[in-house]
Amino acid sequence: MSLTNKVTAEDILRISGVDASRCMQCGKCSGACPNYDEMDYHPHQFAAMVRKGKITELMESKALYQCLSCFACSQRCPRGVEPAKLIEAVRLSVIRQKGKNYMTADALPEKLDEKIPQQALVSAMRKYSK
Amino acid sequence: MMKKISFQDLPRLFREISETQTLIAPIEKCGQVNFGVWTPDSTLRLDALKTVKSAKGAFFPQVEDIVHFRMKDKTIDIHPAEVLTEDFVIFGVRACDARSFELLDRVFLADPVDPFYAARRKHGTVVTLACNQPEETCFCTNFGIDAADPCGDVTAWMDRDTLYLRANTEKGEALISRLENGEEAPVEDLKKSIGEILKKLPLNDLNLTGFDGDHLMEKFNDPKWEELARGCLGCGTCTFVCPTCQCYDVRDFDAGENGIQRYRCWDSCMFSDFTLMAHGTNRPTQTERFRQRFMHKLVYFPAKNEGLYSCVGCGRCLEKCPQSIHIVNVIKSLGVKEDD
Amino acid sequence: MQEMIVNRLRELLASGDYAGVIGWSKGETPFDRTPGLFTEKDLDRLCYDSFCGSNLSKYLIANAKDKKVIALLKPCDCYSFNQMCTEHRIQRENVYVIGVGCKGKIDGEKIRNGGIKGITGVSEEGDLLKIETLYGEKEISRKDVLLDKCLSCKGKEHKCADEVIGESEDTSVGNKYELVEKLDAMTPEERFEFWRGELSKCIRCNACRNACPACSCIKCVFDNPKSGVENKAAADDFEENLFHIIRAYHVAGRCTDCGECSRACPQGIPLHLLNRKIIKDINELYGDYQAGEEIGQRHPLTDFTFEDDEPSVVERRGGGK
Amino acid sequence: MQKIGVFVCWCGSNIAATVDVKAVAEALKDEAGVVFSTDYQYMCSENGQAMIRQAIKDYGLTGIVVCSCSPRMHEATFRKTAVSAGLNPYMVEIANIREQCSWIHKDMAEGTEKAIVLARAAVAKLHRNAPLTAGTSPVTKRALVIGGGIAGIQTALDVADAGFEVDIVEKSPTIGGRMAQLDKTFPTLDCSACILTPKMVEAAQHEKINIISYAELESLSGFVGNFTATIRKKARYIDEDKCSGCGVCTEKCPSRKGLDDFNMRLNKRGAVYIPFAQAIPNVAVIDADQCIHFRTGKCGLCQKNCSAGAIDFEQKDQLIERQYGAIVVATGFKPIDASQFNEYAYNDSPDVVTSLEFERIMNAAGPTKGQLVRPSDLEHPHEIVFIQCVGSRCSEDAEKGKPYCSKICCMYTAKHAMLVREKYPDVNVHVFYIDARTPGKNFDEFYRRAVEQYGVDYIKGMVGKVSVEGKKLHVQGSDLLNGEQVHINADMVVLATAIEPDPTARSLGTMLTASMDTNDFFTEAHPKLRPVESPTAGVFLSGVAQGPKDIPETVAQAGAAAAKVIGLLAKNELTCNACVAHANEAVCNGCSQCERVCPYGAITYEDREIRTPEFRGVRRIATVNEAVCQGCGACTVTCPSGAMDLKGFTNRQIMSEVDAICR
Amino acid sequence: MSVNKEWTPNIVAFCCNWCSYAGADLAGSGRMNYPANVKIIRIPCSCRLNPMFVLRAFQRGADGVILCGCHPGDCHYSTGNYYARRRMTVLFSLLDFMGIERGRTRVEWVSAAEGAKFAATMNDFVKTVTELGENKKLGDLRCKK
Repeated sequence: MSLTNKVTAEDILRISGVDASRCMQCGKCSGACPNYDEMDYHPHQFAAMVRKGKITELMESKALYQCLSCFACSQRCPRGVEPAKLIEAVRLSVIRQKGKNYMTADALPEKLDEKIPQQALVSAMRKYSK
Repeated sequence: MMKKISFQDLPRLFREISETQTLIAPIEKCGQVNFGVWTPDSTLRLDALKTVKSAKGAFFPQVEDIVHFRMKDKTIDIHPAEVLTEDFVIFGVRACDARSFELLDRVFLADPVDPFYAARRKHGTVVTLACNQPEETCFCTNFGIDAADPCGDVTAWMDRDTLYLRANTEKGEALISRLENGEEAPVEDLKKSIGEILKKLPLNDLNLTGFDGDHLMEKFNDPKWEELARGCLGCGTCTFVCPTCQCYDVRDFDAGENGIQRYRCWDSCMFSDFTLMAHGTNRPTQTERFRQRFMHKLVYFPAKNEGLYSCVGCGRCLEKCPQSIHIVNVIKSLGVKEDD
Repeated sequence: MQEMIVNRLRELLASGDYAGVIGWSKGETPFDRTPGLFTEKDLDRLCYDSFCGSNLSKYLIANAKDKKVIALLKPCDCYSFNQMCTEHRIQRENVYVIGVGCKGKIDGEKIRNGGIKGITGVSEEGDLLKIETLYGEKEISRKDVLLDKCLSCKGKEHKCADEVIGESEDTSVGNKYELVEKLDAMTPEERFEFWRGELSKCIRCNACRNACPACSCIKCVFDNPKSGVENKAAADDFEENLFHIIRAYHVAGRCTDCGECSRACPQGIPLHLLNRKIIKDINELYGDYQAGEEIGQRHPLTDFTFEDDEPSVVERRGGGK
Repeated sequence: MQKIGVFVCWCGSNIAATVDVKAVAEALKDEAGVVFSTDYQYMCSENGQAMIRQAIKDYGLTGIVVCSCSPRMHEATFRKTAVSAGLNPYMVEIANIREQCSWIHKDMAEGTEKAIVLARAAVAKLHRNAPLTAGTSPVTKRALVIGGGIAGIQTALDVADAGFEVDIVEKSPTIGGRMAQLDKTFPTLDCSACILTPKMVEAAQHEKINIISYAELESLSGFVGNFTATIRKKARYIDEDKCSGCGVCTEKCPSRKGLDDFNMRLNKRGAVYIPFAQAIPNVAVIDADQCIHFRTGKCGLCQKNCSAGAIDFEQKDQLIERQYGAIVVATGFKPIDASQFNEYAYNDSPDVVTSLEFERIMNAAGPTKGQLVRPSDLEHPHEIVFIQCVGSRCSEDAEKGKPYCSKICCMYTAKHAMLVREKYPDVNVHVFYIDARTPGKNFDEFYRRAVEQYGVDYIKGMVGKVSVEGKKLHVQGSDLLNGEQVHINADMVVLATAIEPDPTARSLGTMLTASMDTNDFFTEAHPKLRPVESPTAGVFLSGVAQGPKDIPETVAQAGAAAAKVIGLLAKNELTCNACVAHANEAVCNGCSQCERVCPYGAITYEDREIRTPEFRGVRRIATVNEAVCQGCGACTVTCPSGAMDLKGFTNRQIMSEVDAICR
Repeated sequence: MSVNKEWTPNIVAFCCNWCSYAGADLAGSGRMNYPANVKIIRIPCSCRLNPMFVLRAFQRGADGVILCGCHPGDCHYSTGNYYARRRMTVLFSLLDFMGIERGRTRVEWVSAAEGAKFAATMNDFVKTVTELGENKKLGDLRCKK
């Protein structure tokens, strides 16, 4: 995937309102994550990588679309970092890149899983397809 | 010889006078009329009957430098302030204020003569103005003052659009000799009409019997002082608007590099620090201070000055006292009652 | 109302519990109302009418020290009374406060300044004042000659009365900060000129200070030779400014806005505007505060919050150019 | 008129390079009152000081101005010099012509001109100086220690050993505090009770120590050296003098509903109880809320069975008023409420316990007699998960938890893990941690032993969720080092809950006017240099009341606080600050404004007989307690009449400086 | 000594003993430059500054007056600077109301560690007051040279 615009840590801070530097890498977020095993990058890594400016890697990650936005990580975080918002900010950065369509109705059946709430799919469609 | 000038031409006359000497006249500033130096931009208010402060400031200013000291290394330079050497005119003085100058003369020109006051009296020309519309607070008649025909170097009358002037002294003559001659008749009419009003003034018949040196202790010990003084705030309004109050204090101001300036300023016997001495004050209560003021005006002064009261009945204290306590209350309370 | 007051006073004084009543008596001119302490025998001299504008609360400092007295206080005077009680200048238990009804008091000076001269008598007929003068009869609307302080009336409630006699009316008109705001909107030069003009009239008679219930110091710094700033007359413009700035500052937070300073000033200087500016600042910066609202208040300058504005707020706020 | 000497210091070239010191000395000769003026290379040197002393004698100087470095540097030096020459120390003024002149200006003319102005200002001020004598106040030679834990006990013992009376006020029925609840202590693993109880006994038997248990400070007034405390001794319904601590009453009591606070409410106890076997005083106490007699008026079994006749149902709270010279705050801590962290299922399962509860479970004197069993079914656990940092290290704005590190959890968790593994090698122990913080003597070695020797499974990462699944607790956490999520079916979960100051600390702080931080820990007077003193004079800090610390640190700090207390009580009187506020009674209005702004409560009012020329009689006058006044001057500005002035910085002194500077 | 040079303002800086005076000392030890026309008066706490002193300084020829104290929350006496803050706000506003230039008065919190801030503050204040020019409105003619 080629990115038309370079996204920086500041952009993520601006979009999410979350200061990743407050993270102390305790891992409670990842400990709480219900979809941990599906993700290539885990919530605590989002915080660490945003801080290091490795946004491109995150934007290209699978984890972006594995995150259920259940907010367990945000709820548990003792330092108010709210990884879910970080992930969402990275996702939005991807969406804000021009000319990409990430989810089509055709791809939907293979994603169907009885554990995934319908609502998540619906909102994902709304966000990631054009 | 009567002279006259139309109101229209008055500014011209004022300009002429002010070219050679300082001209002091009733001037309105921020809603109040006081005697001040006239300039062509001033708002002249000859119609104002009573200035807030009396005219005495022209001869006895509220603040006046008397001497300067300056430390130089470890020696002291002394420079007495200079007395006035230039002529000035004070215009529009009313009969009461004009009389007050005579009273002040008795204090400042008596031995030892006050050089600052004497110089001002010498160089000042007083132009008085008859009172066309005396007010309810006026009681000058009680002191033998004729508001229809005041004294001074020049006496002036305002009639509709013309000012009539009569020189009473050489100084006065010098000031108005160049003016056009005027008629006597309108002035006589004015005097008559003013006289009529003066007769109707509510405070005309104050009974001053007993206010003299002979009854000094009787007045001094009168128990009514306490109640009379109860409302007195101890401010100096009455004394500072009064044309006859003449007390002053001497103070130093340390202006640092510029040395020490010794000046005198009006003092008020109403103030708690009046005649304060090292041991404290000899009139610790407001009642005593209050009594001092009126005893001075109505008893001590006449006792030493052939019965001349140190009050000219201008009525400023009646108008200005924040609590309406004044000399008329005192005269009526302590004096002989009509029916006694 | 006067009759009701006098009758009630007769009753109270008959008990023998009180040394007298602080009230007003009539004087020589139609406007003269002189404060005094009245006992049972001279109650007939006591007067209460539309000319009793002066604030008598300050007399209680001297007159209720070691004896009990009755005081006649108008609604606005009550604030001063409470403030002085807060400052322990008056012992509350020594004063029986009769709140007297007030529908605005008349300013004699305003009648005179309106060009009515030689006044020998005044009578009230509803909202109309009939004025007898040496030069004939005149009429003037009562509303036009109310004391300035009545135009910023604080309301008809007596904040400290033990009992109330008579009806009161709120006579406030418009925004009491109007003049302050007008000055605020001027350039500093204009403001400076305004105050120079006004303060240059000052004759340092101390009427403002001595009439002020907040200026109740036993010895004022300006009278105290040991203070280093004692000063009897303004020998320089600066001293006129100094006296009035410091006076306003010393009563800051304690001034109830009773208006006695301006009422007492023989030169008509609007001194209350200085105090009112401070009141406005305090209300805006530290929350609404009315000095003398109740006894025992802690005034804003003896208080703080951690979040107070920095003094530089002065540079940012308000009008001005 | 003063006779003033001016001494201009070169400070080598520090001043002389940019200030013409000779010109300064010369210019000052012309100042009014200056009778001697000179310059010297180093005024602070012995020679320089000798020169000053000589000049004071030769010229009969009444005051000196030293133009030198900052008064913060050498004011004290020159004051001593003046004193040795017979001058009052407050007749010395320093003109700071180094830090505030020579060092900031490069131009010699400019620097010299400014130095002259600064010197003149000092001379002008000195003209107004008056000799000041610092007041003194007597010291009551008794200390009050609030809190009877190890911190309070240690402070009390040290102070008492120095020969001063000490009262310990303890709010619970026994002293001992948190340490008494512990099983073993790290890193030595010695028995907590074995080292604590001898100290408790020592305190109880010390002739200088008076233990007031089951009591709280009710009110406090006064100031350093002269506090008056009112202590409320709560009714325990037992006559302490008669009770022998035999324990018969506790056995006979039919009520069994009370929860045992000492055992972290893990078990029930009777309405009359002795907290633990070694309690001091070893006296029973009746819990009136549980007692059948108090609820129904019946029962009274304890009374019937007490051979000493110590039961007194009529007993009332007792107020004790006593004077103290010093107060030590040793109020300690409590673990935070774990129920707010329900992601760890604390509310859902009795098998999720806090560390202090676990401590009781492991303790031989605890509810399980030291047997490691699950609280739910009293079965032996096989998998135990410890979770670190529960409620510690949360962000300031977090809804729950504390922003600080509780400091002791890493070590006691290692201790617990080790103890479990030693006693029960069959039990698997997992520790979820963020960082293992082990600074301290033998601490890291201790932690490493847990890992290496005892095979404790340390997992770097946090637990995200604990859920109850049947009899098991499903623990889900992350293993950050291995990049995986860990799932453990545990039998027990132990939460290393954060510690927080005892809830009574806040109100105590207000009572003592001792400042506290946002977490309710008492603030020290200086974080580095005065760590055991509160900013409020005479109030000292001991133990966790000041901040999280372990036992050795607590004991060390307790000793340090004791040393400070001894230093204070050893004095017969205290020298007060000489630059204190003073109200001129001749002009004081008694208006109370100054009282309102005084941060120390140093101003009171009294009706005083006044005799001035204007006034004779009694007036309300402000009075400054010179022992309490610290000389800030807040009162002086709030005083409209100028009655309140600050000695050493009077209105006129400061105005003289202003005049001299502006002229 | 004062040769003919262009006008420079006379500045009085009141510094609290514990923070700002030490901050000024630190500026000195750090050899940080600020104009010589700034003269410091040591007061125990910013709350010791009486408005009278401010006016006195203007009377006697100061062109600017600045108060420096501990940062709010850091007061050696715990609350002094909070009172000072209110007092000076009210005073400055009143002076402004009387038409005195706002820039002539200032309050700045300078800690003992902020030597650089002290110097910078003084430089800035001198600049502001220099732009305002001589203090004509609040001076006393008798004290003018």
